[in-house]
Amino acid sequence: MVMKRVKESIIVVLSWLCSLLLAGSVATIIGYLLFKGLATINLALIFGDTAPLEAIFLGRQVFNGLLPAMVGTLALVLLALIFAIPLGVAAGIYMAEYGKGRLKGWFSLFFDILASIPSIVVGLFGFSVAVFLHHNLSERIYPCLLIAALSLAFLVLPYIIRTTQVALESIPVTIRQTAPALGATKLQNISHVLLPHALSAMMSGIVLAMGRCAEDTAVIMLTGVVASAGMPRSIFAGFEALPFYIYYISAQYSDSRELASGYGAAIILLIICIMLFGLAFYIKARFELTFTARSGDKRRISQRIMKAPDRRKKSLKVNFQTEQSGQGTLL
Amino acid sequence: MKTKIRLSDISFSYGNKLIFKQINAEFAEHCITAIVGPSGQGKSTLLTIINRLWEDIPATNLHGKIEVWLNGTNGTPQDIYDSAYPADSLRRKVGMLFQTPNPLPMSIYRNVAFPLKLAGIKDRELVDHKVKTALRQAFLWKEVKDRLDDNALILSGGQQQRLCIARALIMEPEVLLLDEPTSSLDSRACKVIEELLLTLQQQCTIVMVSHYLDQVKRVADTTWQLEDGRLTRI
Amino acid sequence: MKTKIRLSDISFSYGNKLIFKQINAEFAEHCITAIVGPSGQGKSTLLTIINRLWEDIPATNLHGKIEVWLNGTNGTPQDIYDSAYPADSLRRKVGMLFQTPNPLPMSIYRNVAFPLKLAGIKDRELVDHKVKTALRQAFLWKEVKDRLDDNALILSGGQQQRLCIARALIMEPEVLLLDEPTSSLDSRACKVIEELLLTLQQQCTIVMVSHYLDQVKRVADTTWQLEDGRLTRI
Amino acid sequence: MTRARLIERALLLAATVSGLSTVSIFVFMVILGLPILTAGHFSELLTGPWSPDHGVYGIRSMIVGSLTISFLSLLFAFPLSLGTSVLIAVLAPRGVALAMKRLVRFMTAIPTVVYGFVGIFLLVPIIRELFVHGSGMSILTAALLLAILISPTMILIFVDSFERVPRSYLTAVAALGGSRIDKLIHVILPCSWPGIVTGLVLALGRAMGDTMISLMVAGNSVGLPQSILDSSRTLTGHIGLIISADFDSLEFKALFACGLLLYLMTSIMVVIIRSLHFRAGVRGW
Amino acid sequence: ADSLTPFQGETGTIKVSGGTAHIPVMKEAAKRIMTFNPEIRITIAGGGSGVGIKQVGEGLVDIGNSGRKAKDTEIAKYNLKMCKWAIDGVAVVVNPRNQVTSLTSAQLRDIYSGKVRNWQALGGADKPITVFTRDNSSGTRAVFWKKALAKGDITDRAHFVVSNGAMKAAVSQDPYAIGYVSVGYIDSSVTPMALDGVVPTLDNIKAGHYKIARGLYSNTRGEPSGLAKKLLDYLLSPEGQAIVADKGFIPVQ
Ligand SMILES: Nc1ncnc2c1ncn2[C@@H]1O[C@H](COP(=O)(O)OP(=O)(O)OP(=O)(O)O)[C@@H](O)[C@H]1O
Ligand SMILES: Nc1ncnc2c1ncn2[C@@H]1O[C@H](COP(=O)(O)OP(=O)(O)OP(=O)(O)O)[C@@H](O)[C@H]1O
Ligand SMILES: [Mg+2]
Ligand SMILES: [Mg+2]
Repeated sequence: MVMKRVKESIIVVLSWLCSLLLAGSVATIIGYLLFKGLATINLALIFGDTAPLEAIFLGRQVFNGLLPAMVGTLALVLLALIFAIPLGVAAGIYMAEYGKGRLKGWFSLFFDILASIPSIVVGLFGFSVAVFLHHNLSERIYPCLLIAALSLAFLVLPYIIRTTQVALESIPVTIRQTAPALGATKLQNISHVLLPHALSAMMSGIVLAMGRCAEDTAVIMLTGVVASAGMPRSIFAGFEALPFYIYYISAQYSDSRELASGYGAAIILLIICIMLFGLAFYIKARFELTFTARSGDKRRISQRIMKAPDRRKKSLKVNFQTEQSGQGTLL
Repeated sequence: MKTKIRLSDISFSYGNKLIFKQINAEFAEHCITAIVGPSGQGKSTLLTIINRLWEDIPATNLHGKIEVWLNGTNGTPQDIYDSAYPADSLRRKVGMLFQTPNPLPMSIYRNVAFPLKLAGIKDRELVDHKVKTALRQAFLWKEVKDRLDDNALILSGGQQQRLCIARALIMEPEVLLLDEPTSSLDSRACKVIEELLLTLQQQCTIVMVSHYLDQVKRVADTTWQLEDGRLTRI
Repeated sequence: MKTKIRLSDISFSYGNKLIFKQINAEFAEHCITAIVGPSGQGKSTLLTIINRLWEDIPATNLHGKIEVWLNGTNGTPQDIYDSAYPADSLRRKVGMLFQTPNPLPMSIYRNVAFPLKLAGIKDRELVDHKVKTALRQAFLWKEVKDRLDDNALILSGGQQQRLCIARALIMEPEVLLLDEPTSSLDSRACKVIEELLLTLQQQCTIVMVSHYLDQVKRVADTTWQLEDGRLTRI
Repeated sequence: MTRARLIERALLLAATVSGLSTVSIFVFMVILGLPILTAGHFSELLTGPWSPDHGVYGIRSMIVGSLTISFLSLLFAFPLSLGTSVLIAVLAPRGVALAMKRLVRFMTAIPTVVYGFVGIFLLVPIIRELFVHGSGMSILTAALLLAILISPTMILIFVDSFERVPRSYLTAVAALGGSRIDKLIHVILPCSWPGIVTGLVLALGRAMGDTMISLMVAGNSVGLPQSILDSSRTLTGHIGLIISADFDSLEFKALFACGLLLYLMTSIMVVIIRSLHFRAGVRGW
Repeated sequence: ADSLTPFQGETGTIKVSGGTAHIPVMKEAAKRIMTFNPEIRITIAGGGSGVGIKQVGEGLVDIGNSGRKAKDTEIAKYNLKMCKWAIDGVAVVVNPRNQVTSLTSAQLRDIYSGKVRNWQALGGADKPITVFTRDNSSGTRAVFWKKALAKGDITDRAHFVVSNGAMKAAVSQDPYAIGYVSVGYIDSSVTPMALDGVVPTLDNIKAGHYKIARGLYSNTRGEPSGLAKKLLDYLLSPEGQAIVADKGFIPVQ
């Protein structure tokens, strides 16, 4: 027994150590970044030598500032989502509501594979397609904002499909059957009840996809990001982006001022990504609240369990569990 | 008494689990028919067979024939599993109420008006009028008339159940299927709904599943017992 | 009759919901004590108080004192909430059986031997012998002796429940807490277990929660009623 | 055709397009890599050294680099993640567990390039000073950073699968006099092995698929690494570097072989996870 | 701003990619042009000389920079026109903390071929040498390989970096590193090595004493036209050449 106690204490200590180590390393990374970069965060970091108001309202060019990279990232994210959302949501609806049998199995396998392909391979694909089209279709096609956005869209497509699918599939049967029982067609059920119900869960998937787009470097590195381009103006041109800027600076800063701007850019990108992820979790948390409220809040459900005659207890409890685990798989 | 619904040789299975074996039954018009039986015997399933709601569940199997004598068809019954007969029109004539109230997450008004929206009825005044009538019939009008725009989810359990009844009534269904309509309610709310059922009897044919034998005694005209996949009249 | 367990002034709450208010009771040694009462009154909770199993649930609160007269302590009772007294030794002396059988996802043999493993008993032969004895006591040996290595989860409900009894018995507990031990069983399995309880009485003190008054009548020596947070002997 | 059918068709089309993109990436890699795959260089490609000056385009070192870096990072990250998930799911008081969980979620939001950036300026000099050997840009450096990158993936999956272990099992152990650790060892870990394997495989995929960290801190040399303090190049990093080569050259075509290899490796991982879940599903977990 | 007047009233985009040595000059020129006339867009990407030649040849960019002369095959295939606007030396650099500041060509070759692996053999600290090099598409590498290493082998233990800037950053970070960069990039963070006694200063290069030198070229497909031509003209104008000198290269005019 003593041996056992000792063993147990060792496990406890080790697990605390692991956590501390992990937390410590993250704290070190963030702390280092803030320590080095916080001082550089100011308007000049973003707007360079140009006056902020002129840059924003008069479209004056910004040199030595992060604005073009930030706007480039923004444009990239928006454009990528414009492609990915309709396609992904439609495919997700298909998977949840129409797909069956073997076809659904194949699709599901393909989406899983797509989700797992390294981003640089997606980038390589985008690049090769651009070059291929340049040779065979039009001289005007070359790696550019459009190609980068399309490649990113492929990268985040499986996320959107999956969250849509899971969001729809985890709607409880009671809600799923409400509208059909009132004479709704399948399509009416989807558009009037299921989609509105799943919307917030889908939103959190979309926000996560946004984070992915904002963060990814490998794809855009091959598909049209450039070191210097100014504010993005055309989707058929090269563009700047924050993550690439950070990479570029880390590789070839020429003086300490440039390096410092790299730290600044890293902090800004970090803040953007954290805000996006925070948003996703906020949406998800709200979704969980309304979700449980919709299917009868927890108290009511437990009362139901208590009131119900013996045999039923089990099944009700099980239902409740599966409802919850449905949410668990979301993120 | 005229027959409203006839089940002939119905067999049904979930996957390879047989729930009914060749059951036959007739439910009379403007009557309240109660279905009783132990848990898990398929009472809820039986109801979903009458409005075809089981069709969305994968790996289900049905054999047999169900006829419903719908109004305005000169006494010829409608085979509801006729492939030319769409499920949604059937379900507008055969309303259903679930064991747990299931209002949609929208306002009280929009909940009740929802079936009209599905049917494509847009005339504002007509809708207003129908909503009001349905809520009156469900004995809910007084309690909610000042807060029609509130979210339906904040209503109490009994109110929600009556809301769902109003929602089912607004399409003027000929048949109403009720799955343990009072199981989640306290005894007072329960009374209100029982009374409501007795008045509804005038307009529609009611088939209801119930656990509570005293309730069945109070309201039902005929009672069927479901056990071991067989349905017998008692 | 000697007292085995004494509850003095026990109050208990989940969060700010008070379940018991100052209850007092004594359960006699080698007797079967039944606890009855409506659902949701705290019968299961009462059992978990005796073996401290509630301690894992967040936001719970207990006041009062529970004493158990353990063997080999010369008649001085043990305060089970004494901070020096570890919960796991208590739980080895106070076995518990849940309403739904809860075998662990391992083989039948390993399930029964599990408490020995926890206690650090490794002697293969001893373990074999104890497992066999426990299964015999639980009237399960015959049914499972040829498939001790099968997963316990494939046993039927009644067998699982008896397996759990065997598992509880293997530590030779002085007290056995049973939470509606027959509620998920059919009447035949139920009989077997009731008989088992009557034989177990010789070895341990049994406290059991039951819904079925006829069962209580058949097996219990004393009955307590739990209602509105109060425990009264009937 | 009715509107309903039309819409169903459109949805099917969307799913098909998405599914086909998976296939088309594969097909593209094969077609474009074909010259080097068929030029009789196939075995040479997988086992030869990388030396474009001599017309040899083997990606052996990159394969070794990818494998060592990703497995080493897994080796660091697995105990770390397991320990942390145990703390979150079993040992820690609620407050701490919640805080740790938040931290882990927060970690998933840190962009890879930020890890790389900090790695260059913080970790590389430390490694260089600590181990006198080499430049500090090494397999070890990349693996350490990657370990931090992939830990949250693993932890979230581990914790999730720990929390899915039915409560009744835990109560059973407690009622039999088991401690928290007994629950962990005898029930939680054995029950969540599919989750643990899933977490491991996903994390391995993440490590293998990551480009920026190895590109930035692994040194990218093309030699076969002799020790973990040697610099090395991964398949992903190789693509990132050589992408600037002349795209009619064999040198460039070899990239598609890398892409194909990465594609196949991650697909195999997906298949493993799926079959695991399938089996686990049958067993009722 | 006389040199900028040709850009008056123009609109359009010029896409530039290729040699990384060119980037500082290009960026400065772009900044001035775009400030003068915001309707003009100039995007600048790196990649290396090989990329520059290839991309301009394929028509992916308007101007492809290279730090070496295009090969005859390339010129023939794409009808390239080269415009040389600066002269640049490639200097061997080490970390300022390194005591070794002078090498012979033979020693350099031994270091790069991996024969000499420790600074001690060269009179430095007892530390292993970290060799940095560039990938094959680099013009700097091409010149260095041809003129400094006499096309000798480069050890496969060498670390790879993607640009001149990255080379400088890497060497300035690592006290035991050796690498090579375009002289335009040299500042106090790295120490240029004297090679066979000759220090890679601009004067030595101009005078021809320091041999590892090359032109910086901007290539176009066919005769330059439109905005691209104006950009090249600007680089050759007095203002452009001043930028060249300012960034540490040798003007051609
Ligand atoms: N979707 C389903 N898939 C498979 N089996 C099902 C499904 N729904 C119900 N069953 C099974 O069919 C049987 C009948 O279920 P049903 O819900 O109709 O019973 P019930 O008589 O209404 O019971 P209760 O009184 O508990 O509501 C049960 O054994 C149940 O396990
Ligand atoms: N973990 C918990 N947290 C909060 N409240 C709880 C918890 N467990 C039980 N309760 C509440 O405590 C009360 C007593 O529960 P308990 O399970 O002890 O009742 P019971 O008498 O055993 O009922 P039953 O006969 O239905 O099993 C119930 O109202 C229940 O809602
Ligand atoms: Mg039912
Ligand atoms: Mg209980």
